[in-house]
Amino acid sequence: MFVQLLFLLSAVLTVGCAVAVAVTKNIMHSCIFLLGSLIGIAGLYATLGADFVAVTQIMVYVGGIVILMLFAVMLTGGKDFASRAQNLLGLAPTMGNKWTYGIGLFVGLVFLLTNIKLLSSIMKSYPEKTFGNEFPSTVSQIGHLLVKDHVLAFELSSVLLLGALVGAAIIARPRKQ
Amino acid sequence: MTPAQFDGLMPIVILMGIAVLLFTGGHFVSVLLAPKKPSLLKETPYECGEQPVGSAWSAFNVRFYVVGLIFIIFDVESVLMFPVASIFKELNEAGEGAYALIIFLSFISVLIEGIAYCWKKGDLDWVKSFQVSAKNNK
Amino acid sequence: MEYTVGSIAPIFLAPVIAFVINAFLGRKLPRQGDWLATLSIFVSFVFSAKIFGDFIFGKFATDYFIHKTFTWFDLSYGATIWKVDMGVYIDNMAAIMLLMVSGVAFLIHLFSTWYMDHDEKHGRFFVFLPLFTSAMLGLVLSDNLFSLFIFWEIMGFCSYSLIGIYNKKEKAGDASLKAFMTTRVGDVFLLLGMVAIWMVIGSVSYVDIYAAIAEGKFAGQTVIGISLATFAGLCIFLGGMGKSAQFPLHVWLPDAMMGPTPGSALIHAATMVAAGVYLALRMYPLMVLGDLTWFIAVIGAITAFMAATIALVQTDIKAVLAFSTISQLGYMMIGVGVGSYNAAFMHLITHAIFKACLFLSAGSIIHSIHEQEMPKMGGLRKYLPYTHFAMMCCTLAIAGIPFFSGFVSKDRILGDALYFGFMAGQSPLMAIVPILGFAGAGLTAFYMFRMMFLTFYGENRMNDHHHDHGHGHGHDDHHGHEIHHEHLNPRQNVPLLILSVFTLGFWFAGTLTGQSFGKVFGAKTEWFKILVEAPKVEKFVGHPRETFGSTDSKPTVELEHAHYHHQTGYAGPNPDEHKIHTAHTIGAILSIIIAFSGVFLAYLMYIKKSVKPLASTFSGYTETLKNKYYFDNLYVDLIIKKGLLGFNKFLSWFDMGVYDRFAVDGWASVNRWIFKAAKWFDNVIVDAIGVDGTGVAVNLFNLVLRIVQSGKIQFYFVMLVMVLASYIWTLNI
Amino acid sequence: MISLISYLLISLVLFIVGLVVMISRKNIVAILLGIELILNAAALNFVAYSRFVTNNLDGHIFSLFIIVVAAAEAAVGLAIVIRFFQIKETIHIDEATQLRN
Amino acid sequence: MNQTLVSYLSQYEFYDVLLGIFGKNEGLLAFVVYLLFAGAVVGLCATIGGLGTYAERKISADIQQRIGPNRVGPYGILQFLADGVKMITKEDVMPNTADKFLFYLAPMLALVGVFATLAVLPWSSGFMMADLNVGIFYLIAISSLVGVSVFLGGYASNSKWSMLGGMRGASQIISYEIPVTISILSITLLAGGMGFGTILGQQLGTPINWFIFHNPFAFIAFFVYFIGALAETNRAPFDLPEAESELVSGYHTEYTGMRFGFFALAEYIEVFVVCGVGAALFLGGGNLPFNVQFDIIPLQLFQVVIFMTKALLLYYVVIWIRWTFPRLRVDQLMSICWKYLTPIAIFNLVGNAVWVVVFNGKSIADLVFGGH
Repeated sequence: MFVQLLFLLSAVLTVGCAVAVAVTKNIMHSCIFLLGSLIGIAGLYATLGADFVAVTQIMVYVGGIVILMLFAVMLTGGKDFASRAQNLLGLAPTMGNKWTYGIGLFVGLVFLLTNIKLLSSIMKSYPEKTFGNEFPSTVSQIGHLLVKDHVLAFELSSVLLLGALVGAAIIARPRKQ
Repeated sequence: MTPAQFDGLMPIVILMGIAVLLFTGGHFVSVLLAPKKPSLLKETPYECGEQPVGSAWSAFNVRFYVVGLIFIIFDVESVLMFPVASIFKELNEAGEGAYALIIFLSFISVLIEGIAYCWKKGDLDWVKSFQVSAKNNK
Repeated sequence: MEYTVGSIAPIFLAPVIAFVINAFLGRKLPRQGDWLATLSIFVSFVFSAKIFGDFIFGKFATDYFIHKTFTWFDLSYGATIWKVDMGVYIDNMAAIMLLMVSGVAFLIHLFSTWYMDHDEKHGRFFVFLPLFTSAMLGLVLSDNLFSLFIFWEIMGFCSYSLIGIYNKKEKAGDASLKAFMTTRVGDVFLLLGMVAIWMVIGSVSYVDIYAAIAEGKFAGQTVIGISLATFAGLCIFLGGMGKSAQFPLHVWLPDAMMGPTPGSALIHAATMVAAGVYLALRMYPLMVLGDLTWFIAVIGAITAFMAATIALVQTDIKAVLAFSTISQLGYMMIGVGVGSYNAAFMHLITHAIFKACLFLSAGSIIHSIHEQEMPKMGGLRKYLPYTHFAMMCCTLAIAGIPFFSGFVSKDRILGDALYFGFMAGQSPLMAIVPILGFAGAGLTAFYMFRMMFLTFYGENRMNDHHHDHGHGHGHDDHHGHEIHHEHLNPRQNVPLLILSVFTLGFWFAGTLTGQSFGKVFGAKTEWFKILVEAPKVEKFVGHPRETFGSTDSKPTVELEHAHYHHQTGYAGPNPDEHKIHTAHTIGAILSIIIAFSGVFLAYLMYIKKSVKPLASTFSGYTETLKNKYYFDNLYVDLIIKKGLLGFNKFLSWFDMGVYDRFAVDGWASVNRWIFKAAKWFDNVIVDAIGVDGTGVAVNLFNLVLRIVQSGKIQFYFVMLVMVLASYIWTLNI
Repeated sequence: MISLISYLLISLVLFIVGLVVMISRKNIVAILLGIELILNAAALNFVAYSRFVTNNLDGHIFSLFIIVVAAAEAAVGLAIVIRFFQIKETIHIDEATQLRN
Repeated sequence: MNQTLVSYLSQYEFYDVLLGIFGKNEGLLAFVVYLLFAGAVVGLCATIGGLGTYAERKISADIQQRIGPNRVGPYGILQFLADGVKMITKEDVMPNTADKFLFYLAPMLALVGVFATLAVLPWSSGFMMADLNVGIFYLIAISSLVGVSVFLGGYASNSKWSMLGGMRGASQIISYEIPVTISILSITLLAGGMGFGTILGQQLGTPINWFIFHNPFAFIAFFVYFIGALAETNRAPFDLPEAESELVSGYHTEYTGMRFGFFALAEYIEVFVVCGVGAALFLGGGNLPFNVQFDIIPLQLFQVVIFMTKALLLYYVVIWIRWTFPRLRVDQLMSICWKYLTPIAIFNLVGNAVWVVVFNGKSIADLVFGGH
């Protein structure tokens, strides 16, 4: 019962905040709605029994990516913010207009139809399974998978992150003239 | 987890709900009780009595971003280390301690490499990069 | 035989290790780690030689293969199989290829240690060369299209890096970009073809594809209205066209000569460009099923001939070799197309050897005299005797002189082409395949000997020109007259001499002449014919998989003689046996005559000087050739929105191209008349009528391009989703 | 009540919203937000499949690595945005049409 | 999920009685139990937070040889209630240029983030609301909401002081999260799990079994954790985001009334939570110092008392530090985090990993006294 409730709550939070991301005019608000959506997804992970992934989601996205995005908005805000601040009700110049939204919705619709087609064909070949009754702790299993089956990906991800760190630091570093 | 075991997640939701309720409730009470006498001076951001010039929402120093950047990389690396650390003891007891140690240390060594790089390049020096960027802004 | 992965893996891993060490520590090693790279390739060579020995000298049956797989990822659900296996697949063809690649690569590495000495890019060169070699070996070892594609892209990257290795030169950067982008066109198609196959049979493993063909899984499957086999085969062949520099996508290869010569020898002559042919050979059953062989043959023929004509007028020694490479790759494609499976593969091998040797010789010359323009050479024979010897052997081979390897392989291809064009009941239009093929063969003999004569014979012209260099290697302070007599240098000449030994035909044919008499090796005399044959797809149905770590212990069976057959490559009596025999006999005689007449003409022009070089006679046409049929201009102009001019030139080429096979045979008067007619046609018809119409067309095309190439990333998103959606809807997944 | 299809539908909605954001917004940071939504939709699918179909944890690993890659992507992407802003003084996506200069 | 409050209580008979009252509806009963317990915990924490403000003033007064609040109630102990009433009845002022939505949202996020951490706080071996498998990891993760709220508080005010404070606060919080996380990683490695139950189960008995005394690296890790936690909660000497002498009051300069109160409440509760976590991870939490074979509710309450004592002692140290050490400069702040704490934390982690492998997971005490 609680699972269903949690699922509903998370689903509403996820989808509602995602839609808000799309329609909000203020980029800062968009970021915050993204935060809500990501927390909702963490809730969905929790309903799937994926506790570690759920917490990772919160840890990386809420603690990291969203803050990074907020920083980036602040660092790039100047001009666009100034114009937005003077015209609180009007559309911010960079947030799109009815044409771009029209194109976006059209493409979204195309994708939706395509996906419904795909989903219907996939669903035909899947027998619906019910919830398994036992779902043991994921952490130790994930740990074993990381050091056994996926050890290469595990090690390489550290290299990837190092590369991202070095690359982004080089790009973002204040330059000497 | 059986469906019933998901109930263990209940306190998290309840506590979050309490937080939201407490906030809105407290806010409501304050709306009821608190006086409401707005004036222009009150609604002006406090800048030590001076008239604020322009908005505070302007471009900031890139320094903050670099800190955030280093943070997120370390954050993600520590996230990946958590499950391995959790089973480290277990692996050691199963006789695979050396293997686990090698895996773990090689992962950490890349982390150390990252911090060494940033250290060497001065990304960890707040003042130095302020000076550099001050020159940059001229 | 008991094979484990352990005896195969070093072939691929040794160069990878060398690459990693050189990439990170190369600067600290003595000689920047070139010895390490060379050593690693030698390790590969030793292991390859073991496999080659086991496969070739009778331990295994003709159709024996080692196949070990592990599942990389598996998205199967229900009865639908969607997975990618990775693994190793070695059959006779792969074994031969492995030995060739590792052997040639080893010799080229050895040569490079001499050639790149004291070069500023020495270290970087020896980072990419082992990486490239490992990728090529990996490509040969791989058992599926997916890993093939990975290695394919790594090779593309190495090629890009090596072409642009002198990154201070702007031309080098442009050339590397051009090579990367042009091959990318093909790669996209390759990926598309791969996905199409994967969608249908759920695997991209060779054996699964063969089995699916045998089981008829491709029957009735269509993509956008054409049969799936045709679609996938075409896409995969287009990928091969990009890599193997076939006709519309050949433009990158000549520019690729900006890189160091040994790099060109390995990548752009011996191995990487042959990967396209190798792919076509691997996918041969699919090509047959998709009825694409005629297309391959025609593309090959056009390439072979067109490149040969362009090579006629090039003055840069590396450019001549580059175009001759394109031309020879065209022959291989003809071979694939006309069903001459093992001859195509044999030509791949022989060409790799003699063209590597030619490039190395050219490198030897360039490094000795710091000059690569042939008009400024001449008379080098007495300075560079060993190089001359090696280069002469190779030239004889490529020209198709009997007893040399090129004759053996090319003659078979041409014989089959003759059969294909005139006797196999194909459309009469297919006659252009043998016609262009033979014409190209004559041209090959002519331009190769032109190169030899201009370079090594006649008087030394170097002192005449020493003012205007511009093609030097960066260090052009000592110039021209300072060449010393060549001494036998183990790193400079020995690779050349070793390679030149293998330009003899009997290594490959087993007979001295390449025909059925004069056998050298006894019963196994025609080992190439026996061992290399088109995959028999039926064999692969229900073939059990072996795990990656398992020991391979299939029973070894005695060698049996395979029959040499057309189109299908399956064993069994061929009703057309005698026709083929006739075609081969005619082909042999014709090609001998044509080759010798080409050589003779070159001799007349450049040694005796009794015939004036045709360049002066057909100045307009020569101009076209010198501009390589304006292909570069065409592409450049189309892209940078000046398409009209390029399109016009393209049309003019189109008109003239029909006739120019007469250009060399001395049919001067006829040709001149036709040429004039063509010119008239070009001027009057095209300019007056064609310009308006084509102008509009080109403008329209430009308009589309301008929209598509806007650089607006959101438009790309839209396109991406639309293409994805259309793919899903048309494939009706 | 909760089955695979419900998760798939949520992830579909997320994906489409992300797509719409990516296409209709002109602010580069907003486009990155859209990309995050899309990545999350994919990761959610992985976990849902691993719960309902494959019954092992490979899907979890996949989504972990998706999160890792998303972090790296956000870091580098935002760094590029910041550098772009320093050069062009705007983060309007249509200004970013050239690879050079 | 090892154990929850409900699963713990269900071993007692009175739970079955309760279940009967609720018509065998386990979910509903669990909800009620959790709700009651959560309410109690929140009330307790709010009291602790309120008393924290009082204690802070009183202790600072002690240190500065003043008297401190002494008017409201005995020894002024009801001062916090008076403060609370003041906050509720104070006029709620918002700058007219502020971002209203975020201005409302920021304190709420702080409150949500801090309250959610209470769900896994181990009051005793039985009285934890949820002993999640990912307990401590979850705690770190969800408390990062506070960082967002600090940033948003600063941003939404649209005042320069607030903005600077918010930026500083957010970057300080995220920076110090790294050494804290890595120190906690060390403990995870020693305990072989992230759940508080697992971690506490390893520290049973006498203080010699606490993780702080497990090995030298863990000992250092405790101090790294504690310093990092101070900075993460914006406590002095790391209180740069609200440095009065520089930034007026930092990110909550523009906040008044109830919303300021919530910020303050969240901050004080968070300090208590990090102290509690420190006590649980390193100092044996609520474990009894002796072995008992039976388990009754009063014993659990005794555990709660032990836990509270440890946590409040740490709390006292936090306040003590505040009034003893001068504030750091921004550059010192960053270099302490990245150049000292993080390398030391990584060193500790490596040391702990090597220790586990070399000594087969035994602590110093085990090695000396031959335990386990």
